[in-house]
Amino acid sequence: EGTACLITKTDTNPFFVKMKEGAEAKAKELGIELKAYAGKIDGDHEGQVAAVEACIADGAKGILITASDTKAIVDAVKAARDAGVLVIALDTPLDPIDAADATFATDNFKAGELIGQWAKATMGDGAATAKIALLDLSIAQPSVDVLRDQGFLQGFGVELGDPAKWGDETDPRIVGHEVTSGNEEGGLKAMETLLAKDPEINMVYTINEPSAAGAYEALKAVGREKDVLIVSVDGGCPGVGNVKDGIIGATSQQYPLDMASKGIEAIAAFAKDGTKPAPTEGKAFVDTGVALVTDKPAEGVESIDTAKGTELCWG
Amino acid sequence: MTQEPLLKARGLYKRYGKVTALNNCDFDLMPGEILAVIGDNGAGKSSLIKALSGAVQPDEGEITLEGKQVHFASPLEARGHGIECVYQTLAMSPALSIADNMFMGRELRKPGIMGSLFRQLDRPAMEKFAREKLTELGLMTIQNINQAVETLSGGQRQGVAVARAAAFGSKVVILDEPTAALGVKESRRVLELIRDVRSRGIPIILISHNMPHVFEVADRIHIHRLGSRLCVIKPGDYSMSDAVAFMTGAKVPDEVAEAA
Amino acid sequence: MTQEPLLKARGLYKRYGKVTALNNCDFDLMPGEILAVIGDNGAGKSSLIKALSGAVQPDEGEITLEGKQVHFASPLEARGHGIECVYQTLAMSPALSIADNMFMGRELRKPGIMGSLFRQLDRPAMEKFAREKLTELGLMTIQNINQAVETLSGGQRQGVAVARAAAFGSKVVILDEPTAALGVKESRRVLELIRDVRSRGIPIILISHNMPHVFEVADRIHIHRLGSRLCVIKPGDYSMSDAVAFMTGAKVPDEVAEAA
Amino acid sequence: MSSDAKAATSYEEGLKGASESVAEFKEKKSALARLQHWLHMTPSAVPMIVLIAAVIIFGLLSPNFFKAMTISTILQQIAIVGILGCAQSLVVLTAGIDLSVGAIAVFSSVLMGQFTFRYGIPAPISILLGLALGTAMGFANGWLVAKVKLPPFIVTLGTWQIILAANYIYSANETIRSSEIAEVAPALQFWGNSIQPGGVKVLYAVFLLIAMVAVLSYVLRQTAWGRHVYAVGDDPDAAELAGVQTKRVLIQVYALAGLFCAIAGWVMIGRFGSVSPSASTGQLGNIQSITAVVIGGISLFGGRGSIVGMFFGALIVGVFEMGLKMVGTDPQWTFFLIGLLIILAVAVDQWIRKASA
Amino acid sequence: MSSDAKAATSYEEGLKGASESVAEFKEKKSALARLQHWLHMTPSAVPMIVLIAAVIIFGLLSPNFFKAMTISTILQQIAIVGILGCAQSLVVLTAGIDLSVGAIAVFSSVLMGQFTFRYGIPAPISILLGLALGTAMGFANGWLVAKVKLPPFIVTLGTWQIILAANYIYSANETIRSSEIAEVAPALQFWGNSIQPGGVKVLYAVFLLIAMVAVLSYVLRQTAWGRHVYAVGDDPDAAELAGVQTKRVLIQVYALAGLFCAIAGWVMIGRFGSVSPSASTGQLGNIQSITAVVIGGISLFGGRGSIVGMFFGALIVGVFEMGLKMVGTDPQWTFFLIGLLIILAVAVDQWIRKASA
Ligand SMILES: Nc1ncnc2c1ncn2[C@@H]1O[C@H](COP(=O)(O)OP(=O)(O)OP(=O)(O)O)[C@@H](O)[C@H]1O
Ligand SMILES: Nc1ncnc2c1ncn2[C@@H]1O[C@H](COP(=O)(O)OP(=O)(O)OP(=O)(O)O)[C@@H](O)[C@H]1O
Ligand SMILES: O[C@@H]1[C@H](O)[C@H](O)CO[C@H]1O
Ligand SMILES: [Mg+2]
Ligand SMILES: [Mg+2]
Repeated sequence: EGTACLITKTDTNPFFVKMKEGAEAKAKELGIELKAYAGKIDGDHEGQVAAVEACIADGAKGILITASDTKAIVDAVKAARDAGVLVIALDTPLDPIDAADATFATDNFKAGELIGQWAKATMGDGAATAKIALLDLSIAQPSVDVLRDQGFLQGFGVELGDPAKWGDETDPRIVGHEVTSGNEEGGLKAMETLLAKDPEINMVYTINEPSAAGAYEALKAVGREKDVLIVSVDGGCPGVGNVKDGIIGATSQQYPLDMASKGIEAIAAFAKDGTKPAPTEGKAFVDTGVALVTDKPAEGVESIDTAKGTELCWG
Repeated sequence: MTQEPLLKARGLYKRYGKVTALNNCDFDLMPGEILAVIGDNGAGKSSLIKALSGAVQPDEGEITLEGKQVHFASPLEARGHGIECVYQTLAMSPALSIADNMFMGRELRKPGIMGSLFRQLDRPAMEKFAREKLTELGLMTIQNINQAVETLSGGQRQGVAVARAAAFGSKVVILDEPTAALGVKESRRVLELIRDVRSRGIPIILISHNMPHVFEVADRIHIHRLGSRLCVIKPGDYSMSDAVAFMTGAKVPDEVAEAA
Repeated sequence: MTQEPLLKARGLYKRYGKVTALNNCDFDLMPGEILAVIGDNGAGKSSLIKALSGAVQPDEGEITLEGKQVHFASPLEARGHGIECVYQTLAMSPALSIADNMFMGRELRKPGIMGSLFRQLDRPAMEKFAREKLTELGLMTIQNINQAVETLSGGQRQGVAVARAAAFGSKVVILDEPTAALGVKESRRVLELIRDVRSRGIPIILISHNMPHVFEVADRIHIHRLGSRLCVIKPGDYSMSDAVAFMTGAKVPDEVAEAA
Repeated sequence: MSSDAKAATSYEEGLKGASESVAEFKEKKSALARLQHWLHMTPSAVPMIVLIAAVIIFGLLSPNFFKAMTISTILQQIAIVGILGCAQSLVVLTAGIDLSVGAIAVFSSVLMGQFTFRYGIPAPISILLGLALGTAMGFANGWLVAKVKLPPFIVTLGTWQIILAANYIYSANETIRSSEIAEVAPALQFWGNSIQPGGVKVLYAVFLLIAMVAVLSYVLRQTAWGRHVYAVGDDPDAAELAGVQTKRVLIQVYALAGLFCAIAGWVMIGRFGSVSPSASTGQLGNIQSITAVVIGGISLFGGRGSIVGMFFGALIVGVFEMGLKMVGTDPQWTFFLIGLLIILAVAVDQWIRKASA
Repeated sequence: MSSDAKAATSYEEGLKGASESVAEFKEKKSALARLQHWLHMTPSAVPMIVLIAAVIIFGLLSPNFFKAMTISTILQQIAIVGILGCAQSLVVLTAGIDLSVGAIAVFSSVLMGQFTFRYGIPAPISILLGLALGTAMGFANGWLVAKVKLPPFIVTLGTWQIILAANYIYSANETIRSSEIAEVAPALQFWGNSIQPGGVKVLYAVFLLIAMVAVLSYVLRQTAWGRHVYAVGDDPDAAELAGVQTKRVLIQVYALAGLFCAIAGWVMIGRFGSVSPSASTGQLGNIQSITAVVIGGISLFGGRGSIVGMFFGALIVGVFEMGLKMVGTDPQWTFFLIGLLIILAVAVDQWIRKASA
């Protein structure tokens, strides 16, 4: 009994849409009313603050939130908790992480690191002379954007500058960074631009699978799709399909449905008797896990194949 | 008067918030006549002809054209009935050229396939026509026929508007102070033009503050005061001085005085 | 003429692309006189006074005020030198009220702290003043003094502009066709006003197409033709008919004929 | 030959005895007519009617809507848009548009925060510096519009990008945490304080907004400068010819808008606690404030409308958003319905105006 | 008493023999004067000069810039903005603004895709349906603007939200993958085909854009309808009084804009391969197209400017973006510099215009 709120970064990225569907299904099962909110654009923490306020005004029992700005949202979360609402961070940990009652999230740095390691191993000797394009999310550099980018570079063996931001590395293998808004259109344009800058690019990191699909179109247009390695993050069903078709080399899969359903369960439990979920052993949050999906496993990097990936994919 | 008015109005009212522009106003235009409308500034002359030509909708009252009651929702509808009007504000598109404005809404197209299929404008023809009409009005100072109307002098601009109405009016031509900005020569030409149009059998409503001109060309004079028709006089029956006295309230015409 | 002109221009040129508006034009205004400027439509009269009042910058030529060369980058600068102008386009803010327009740029403030510290406008005073000025001009049809200027009749609007210039001009008052839209009564009042202003010792430049009015009030008449000054005449020396003939090119004045 | 001129105007003798009283007509005095007339004279009241109708409808639809807390939440949610709306109103009244309002607000808040935390400048001085720099950014806009005569859309599109990028670069995308600010520089969070009459929290920011609207409304209606702002927007050539210093007014307007944006930036710190360079106001503040302005009945062509209308415009949007969130569920449907309601609100507004014309 | 009237105008005798020739003055004929005059008459050439200068400067700064491939990439990158710019130009010429262009484009592309893949409708018919529905969306805008008389900004702000939300709801945020489309419905990807003269790829989409600009330019200058569009934007009351069916023209303009947007949606499929409801064009298409329109010299107040100017405007932005990215490194700095260059471009444009006035 009672209502729960789900507040996502946006309601346009399929990732969040599926997360919402997972939460809805679980809420129905447990007899909870779910109200969903979203920011207008990625990074819209102000919209999220307004949503938290609406949830408090509406007397919600618990809030699930994928924070757009991990620090800026903290006050609003505190106000909710002070009002007796259980707040669980999904997908993205808050900063500090204990600002929320609990966190169910992917380790985004690790997600990046996995594809970086895989790419390095797959390129072998070529990795030393690789020409890398990085297709990031936005110039506001939200935390997922930075964590994945920096994780990838670290995994690939590039020395990081300030790990809190991308773009300050000096490794000559990096051709450039472009932003994509995380969709096909942005991925395509960014790739075209970087190709104009250096037509020899042979390694492409992408923030997520839609931008990877866009990058692939740009490569195909100049006939280079066969000799460029693309890696990505997310593990959505179309993304895994693209891995299977050889469009993406490898992707790090996340489990948003898990996050959502676990979150709803926690709220149900809290509503019943006030218990709060405990974090994963040795971590400050409940790690919902990340797995590398590829059909070309590389030595020393644990992975699952696309058959398994398709089984686990979200939407 | 056994003849029926061509255009007739009865009991028109128009109010703008606190302001009354038309106050139980009547109006009659006979076929083939030049009817002048005179009155003080702000008496409601422009409001009257705007109501007659569909540019504003009166709050009350009725209008009949050739005996049939009409209701014009827009100037275009009035024009569809052959009523052509030069408004005091001239109604021109400032950034467009003289020819564009003159032919607005009735452009000429190129002969042959360019015109019928590709709907191309016949600019040379339109420009030639425009130049001719302006020359008829004595506007010889327009050096560039492609000039944007907003760059014309006040009088040139008014000339273009008058030329347009005179060239295209078919049933009634309404001119709201057509010579206000015109020079001596150009004004004289407009008077000639008005007579010309009448000689084609088309009646004309002429609003003007120029008494000598009004008394020279008008067949009848509608005197407007405080939002309604005070009286209608014939130029032969009264002097200009009388007319001025009536419209400014210095004297009351006999009919009205009797009626009161 | 031993007296020095108050306002003088020599060799003014103004071209707009293909069009020539001023073509080596000279000009002289004597202290305390009423100088009429007449000419065909498009002759360049408005361009001339715009150049004199800083509203346009001439391409060539020089202007002197009280013997000192001046260069007005904007009408505001000219006004700073006491030159007040009613432009043919009237220069009013359509959505603002009559009083707002009349006092634009020289608003009255409330007495006491409300005015000095809080800078509050003295609306009642401004409205009273505006009503008085309009009554002086015989504009009795303005029912609502808070009416937006865009809703005024053509003549009412012009009246407001004229009232403004007459009330505030201090050194030179320029009127570009001030009576074009005015009725008989209102025009007469403007002529009286012009004489009034002159009697305060302020010279006036009056552009008009109304020959009887020009010949009635002007001390000298500047005849403009094809972008420059053709000649200057005194109303006593020539008939109106002569003046019309000069400005339309029907006759050439003796001085010019001799010079040629 | 003044005599033939005299003869030519001899008919003017008829003027003797002309009426000298101001025209008057009897007025209709019915209640409806008086309501009509009042609306005609007070167009900013029209959005208010729409607003009241919306509040009543949402109150009927959602039981929680009529709680004092909901109303106070709505007010605090529109505080920032409302202040940006004040800035935007000024600019739009001059027939301009300011796309950079949100960016100036966010960058100013970042500057205030970084000055304090990076360089250790005392908070009050950082705030003053932030306000000054926001004003300077607005001044730059105004200078480009007035002196270089560039279209406001282009100028502020450019400065929007420039300021946002500068904001990210300067801040290194770093958010300053609320707890740190509360400890070191509470002045930054001043507008986040509240009074709690009867347990309902009302932020200082809300009072600030109301005060700003009141003062601006006075300035625009009751001072010469305010009239000049309208004149510049109505017809800049006419205003210039009539002796208004249009350039100076334009520059002042944009600079003042910059100052208001910087104030909004300061308020943002109070409202959100933290200082975040990626605040979405930077991206969306312009469209949100323009929406408030237009719904409030200010013409984008300049010279017409009132700041009070803008305030109701912002409130209408705030009420719709909150109301739909409380009634509905799915965010996309909420967006959909907000779109619909905005059109409807303005259609109703238009209809009332027509009826009262 | 026509005789005293005659007497009053007796001075008109002076008119006998008045000159009957059109005024003429001798012209200056220097080369500079002729260039000035040409620019005065052809204002759309001014952005072209700015464009050429930009190309030369970037060519000097970056060795790769002058390669045919870079140029063809720029052209293909502006194809969609350019087509949306055609739609936007029409609307802006009528003194309107269309914030929904990008949303209509994206939704139309989604409709075309889903019709084919969800219901199995043959691709050509899906395309026609998509075009028809895009036109209908534009028509709805036009109807609200012309008939209900709502401000275009509000109408299209509302429909922007409505259409985008409908787009997400209808598509369930699902992307249709490029490989599937290539297999099942290649017609959807038609505009992504290319010719390769001398190895340089030029998309069909680029030719489409150029053709659309050429045709629209003809229509606007050489047909009555085109003149009416200008007249409506210039002064709607005057146009109405002069006999233009302003409402009909407005509705036609918005509907046509909707059609163009739907065409842009079709082109998007060809260009991006896939059909994605979250394409950034949905959010940014409006501001991008308005930018092209304004840089190209079309006045946001309506009635002034040309479609060819818009084309150069789009090219200028495309060249700046590509050039800066090739020269510079950091996206944040690129963003910063684009803002600066846009202002600079328009300032130079303004300066040339002034010199040629
Ligand atoms: N839209 C409007 N709103 C308010 N008042 C108006 C409006 N239009 C006209 N009026 C008023 O109606 C009255 C009549 O105006 P109208 O234009 O008909 O006068 P007119 O006789 O043509 O005067 P003029 O000779 O000066 O042109 C005036 O007092 C005017 O101020
Ligand atoms: N901005 C401009 N661009 C092009 N031509 C112009 C411009 N302004 C004025 N002209 C032209 O300059 C000439 C002189 O115009 P001006 O307005 O000075 O005439 P005017 O003597 O005042 O005429 P009127 O008696 O009709 O008011 C006209 O041919 C006019 O078309
Ligand atoms: O984790 C999610 C998804 O990966 C999405 O693609 C981008 O936003 C992130 O927060
Ligand atoms: Mg009138
Ligand atoms: Mg003139």
